[in-house]
Amino acid sequence: MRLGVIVSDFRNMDETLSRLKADKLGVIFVSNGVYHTATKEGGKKSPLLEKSPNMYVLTEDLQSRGFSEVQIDSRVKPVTYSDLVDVIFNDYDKTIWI
Amino acid sequence: MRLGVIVSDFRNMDETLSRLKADKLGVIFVSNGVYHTATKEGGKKSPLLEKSPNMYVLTEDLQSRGFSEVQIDSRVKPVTYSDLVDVIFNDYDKTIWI
Amino acid sequence: MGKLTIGVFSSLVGSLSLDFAVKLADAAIKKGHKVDMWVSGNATMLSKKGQRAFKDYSALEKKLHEMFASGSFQATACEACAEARGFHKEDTMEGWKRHSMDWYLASTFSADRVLHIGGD
Amino acid sequence: MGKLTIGVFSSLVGSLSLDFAVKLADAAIKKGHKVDMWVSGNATMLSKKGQRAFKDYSALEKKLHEMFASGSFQATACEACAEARGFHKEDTMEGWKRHSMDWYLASTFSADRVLHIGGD
Amino acid sequence: MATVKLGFIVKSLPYKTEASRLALTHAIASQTVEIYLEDGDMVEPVVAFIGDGVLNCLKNQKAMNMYGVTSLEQHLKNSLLLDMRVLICKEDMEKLGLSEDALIMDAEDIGGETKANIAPFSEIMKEMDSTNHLLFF
Amino acid sequence: MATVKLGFIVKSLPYKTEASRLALTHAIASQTVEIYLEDGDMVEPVVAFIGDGVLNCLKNQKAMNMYGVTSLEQHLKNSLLLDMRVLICKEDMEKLGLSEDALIMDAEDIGGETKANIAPFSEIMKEMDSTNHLLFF
Repeated sequence: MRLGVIVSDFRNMDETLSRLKADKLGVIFVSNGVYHTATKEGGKKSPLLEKSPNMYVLTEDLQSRGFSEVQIDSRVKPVTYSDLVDVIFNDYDKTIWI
Repeated sequence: MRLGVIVSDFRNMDETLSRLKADKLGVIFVSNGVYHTATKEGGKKSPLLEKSPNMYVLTEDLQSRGFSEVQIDSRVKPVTYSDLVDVIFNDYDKTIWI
Repeated sequence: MGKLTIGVFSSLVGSLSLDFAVKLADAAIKKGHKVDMWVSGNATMLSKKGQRAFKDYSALEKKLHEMFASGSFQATACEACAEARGFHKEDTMEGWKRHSMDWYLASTFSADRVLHIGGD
Repeated sequence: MGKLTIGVFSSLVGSLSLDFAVKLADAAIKKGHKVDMWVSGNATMLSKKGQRAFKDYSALEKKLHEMFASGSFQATACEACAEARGFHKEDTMEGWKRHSMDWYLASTFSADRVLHIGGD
Repeated sequence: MATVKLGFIVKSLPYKTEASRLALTHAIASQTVEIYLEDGDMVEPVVAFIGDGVLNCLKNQKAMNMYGVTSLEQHLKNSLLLDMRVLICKEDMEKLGLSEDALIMDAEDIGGETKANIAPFSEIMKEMDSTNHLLFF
Repeated sequence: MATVKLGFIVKSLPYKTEASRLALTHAIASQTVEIYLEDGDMVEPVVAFIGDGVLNCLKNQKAMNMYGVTSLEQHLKNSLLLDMRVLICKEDMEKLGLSEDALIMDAEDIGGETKANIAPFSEIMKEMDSTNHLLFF
């Protein structure tokens, strides 16, 4: 299974995400999930950034919250809504929202 | 200040509650906050039960979720909605919902 | 006897936070207190008339009518919050008033206790 | 080109989760996909007609009309969830259908992708 | 003639939001979905409770007596009565100190024959793998 | 002649829910509350951002461009324009790695003269103590 996981919040996401196993796992940060890509807590980056080599962040949600693409972790790929449609249809078999 | 804190959920309550300082601090567990009084996690009782000597749990919410008064931590006093009105008016100057 | 102002903000129909607010208000009235209730944000749904009773939802309308009849209860919905959701004056349940947000602040001025129920 | 079914559940007017669903659906339609949208629980508020535009809320009605006009978009609200909130047939925004919950499951049957937006 | 399998994965606590209730009512709606489909086609739900979601399965929920709303207990029994496949995560039960005795494992009192299954997360993950679509609540 | 002081304490993140927006719009409504009160009586709001709530105060929020909704940045500037007392928790800023430069500290661009205050939690707690009523968002 190729599984895309949309992470929609800042807190309490790790427990669910960490347990999911897939042949290909993608993590898509949207809504308040975008804070994982652009903030550090106690000087450390979010542990969620270690969960997958395939990470995306929705630029509209990033910019709404005061961040620009230069501030995000370099492993995370900025995507628009239009890109996200392709990610959902082409790169993963199933996509879940947590 | 005598401060009553209504704890309305199971997760992410500790950070706010732990910082609050008051001459008299009360903790009132309602809604999904009642799980703090009646479940253990990894064999341990909720750390919130250590925050105050004045703790209450709303019996209606406890029973809705499948618990009875005999299952709760002995330091926590079961209260009805009617009791809670008295707690708010008589025992605390301010009451907050977190 | 005192006055309790309860503000319910983003709490939802289908959660039990609105039920909490209504039951607490009712218990306070029965003890002789006066209660003002303010609903704002998504909680303005509570003031919508014509809610059909289903077993998956608590039916709060009948209880609210009893509380209005007590003479010790006022309830007001945020007008802009309601309009934004398509609830107009004619959609408002009997007994409810609609005002701008300053009504809530004015109610706290003379309240002995305020319980603000925020959250989702 | 494929079919995407989006279910939006407890998301709220005033949050941006409904906006997410509508913007994603719009982007999919513009790429030539078909989109079915199902709103249930508190998300049925999206189907309420007469929502007034305020700057504190995104106005989604105009965008929805464009999407309906594309011929590639269907949107259906959970009938019982709407009735429980006092939204009746005559309160429904133009273009929306109302059905029981089996409509959502039927839509997933022929969908290439399903995105279920749960949460609060 | 095809069957589409949907995974309803419940990780939310009951009552504070409608999420877990809507998971079960929608899963139950699979019973009437044929009216929209061709003969022989069907939608098959499987329900799994994980994380804090296992607390939806506690016995003796008095939500009807206290608040006049159907309990999650009743919804879960209705699901079992319809022979739905229901999984409850073993590790999460253990983490929260819940024994099988404390949980709704069957709907015998209303005439149901199907039992809920306590399963390790790895088995739930396999079940998720086998679905056509996944819905997290 | 009396003043009732209300503490609006914001611990929620912006946008996912309306909580922080409603905190500021209600605090701003203190400007018109006199129509309900006797001459000389007033309601005085103080706003404090704590925990994740400090992220409401980030500059350059493009919510209007992206979603057509007023940003929390704009609401916060409007609050400062009205000379409202605004506190931002120092420890939480530091924890999240936010510098003063990254935050909305004034509303000079729209003619405001009042600045936001970065304050340790102990000072915010004292402020809470001094209020008549506390509202957590």
